[in-house]
Amino acid sequence: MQRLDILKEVNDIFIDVLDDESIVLSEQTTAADVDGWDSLTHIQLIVAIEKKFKLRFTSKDIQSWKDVKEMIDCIVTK
Amino acid sequence: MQRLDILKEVNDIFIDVLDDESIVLSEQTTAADVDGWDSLTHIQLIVAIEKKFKLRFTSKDIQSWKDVKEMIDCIVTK
Amino acid sequence: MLHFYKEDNYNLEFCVTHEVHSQFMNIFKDCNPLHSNIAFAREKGFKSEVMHGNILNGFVSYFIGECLPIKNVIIHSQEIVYKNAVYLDDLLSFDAVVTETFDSVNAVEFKFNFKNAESKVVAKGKIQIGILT
Amino acid sequence: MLHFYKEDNYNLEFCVTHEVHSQFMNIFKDCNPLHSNIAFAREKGFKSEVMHGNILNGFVSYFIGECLPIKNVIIHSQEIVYKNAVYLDDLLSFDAVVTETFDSVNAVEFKFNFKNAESKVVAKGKIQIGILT
Repeated sequence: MQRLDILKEVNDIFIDVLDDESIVLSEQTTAADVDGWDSLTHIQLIVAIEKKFKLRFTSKDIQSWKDVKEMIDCIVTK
Repeated sequence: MQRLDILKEVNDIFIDVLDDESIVLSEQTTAADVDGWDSLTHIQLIVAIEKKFKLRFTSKDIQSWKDVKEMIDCIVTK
Repeated sequence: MLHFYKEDNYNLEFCVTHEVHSQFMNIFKDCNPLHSNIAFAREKGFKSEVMHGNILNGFVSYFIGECLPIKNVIIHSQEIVYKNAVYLDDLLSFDAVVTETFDSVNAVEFKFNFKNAESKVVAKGKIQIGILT
Repeated sequence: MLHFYKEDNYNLEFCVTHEVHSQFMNIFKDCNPLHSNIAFAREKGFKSEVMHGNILNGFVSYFIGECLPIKNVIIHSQEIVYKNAVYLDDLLSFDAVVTETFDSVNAVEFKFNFKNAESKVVAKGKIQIGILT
């Protein structure tokens, strides 16, 4: 899967979980840029991404991400 | 959308609503062929199909279907 | 669909009183320490006992059963996501909106959310109902 | 994940007694005629008053709060689809199975269903819980 396709899928997950059609992620997006990206939403996003891409992150993976780029890097390597 | 793609999407909806990965629909499939296709499931299937294809059936449409073929015919014409 | 139109919206208020909380535990016997032990709840990072999420589903039941323009309705399905803890005596504002109607099968879909007094969404979800003819 | 493994399953029994039904109406004030008026329920095609679907969600609350190997849990989200009517005094068999575990965020997903004495599925759904650390 290409990075751009992954970004698109991740974007769809954000729209669904945050219930906000207007979300447009870029690789530079951070949690601070997205309204409503709080701790419980974070869990729902991770769960949805793990399900969608049929992979599992470690808690260490998640803590290391600074932006969407690092999340996608991690998805690519799994 | 090609008939085969529609059949595939409808099949995915059946798997999801009936919670049965083993469902393989053909155009000849009727309600009697699918375990658990009862009246409430029927409503859930119709609702899911209307949402997925962004269309609305009439109650007359639905009553006229004898098999999956006639359901797809109807989706194609909407 | 008669009685229900896309974007119709409803607003209600609910309070999670001591009576509601204690009666809920009395009926369903869910006395998990998170709901009944303030020290446990605090140790887990909450400011006091967290109210049962399914109390909110009871309020949803009231909304569907008693607050719609017609009484001949039945719930087909519902989902709820909990976003923030609800505490004793929290006054909750409930908003619901008709998102879709399905005339062919007499079904209506709503989205809803509950907000607390600080306007924080504590839960949100969807309900699909059928109209009984 | 410690305490929870994929395919772990749980079985419980619940009965929708008169007490549960009347107390549910007493707390939540949902006295819709479908739940409280036998003539109305029969006119709509049911054999008698239909029990509130959200009584089943109360049973789900008990399952999560009281029947898991650990008590430090919280419900993140849940969904339920009603498939067949539940009547007064119905004895329900509840089955739940762990479908997925998410170690990175300490979450566990279950699927569940309720069956009546005739082994008909009356409701099915999903729950996601978090483990509080």
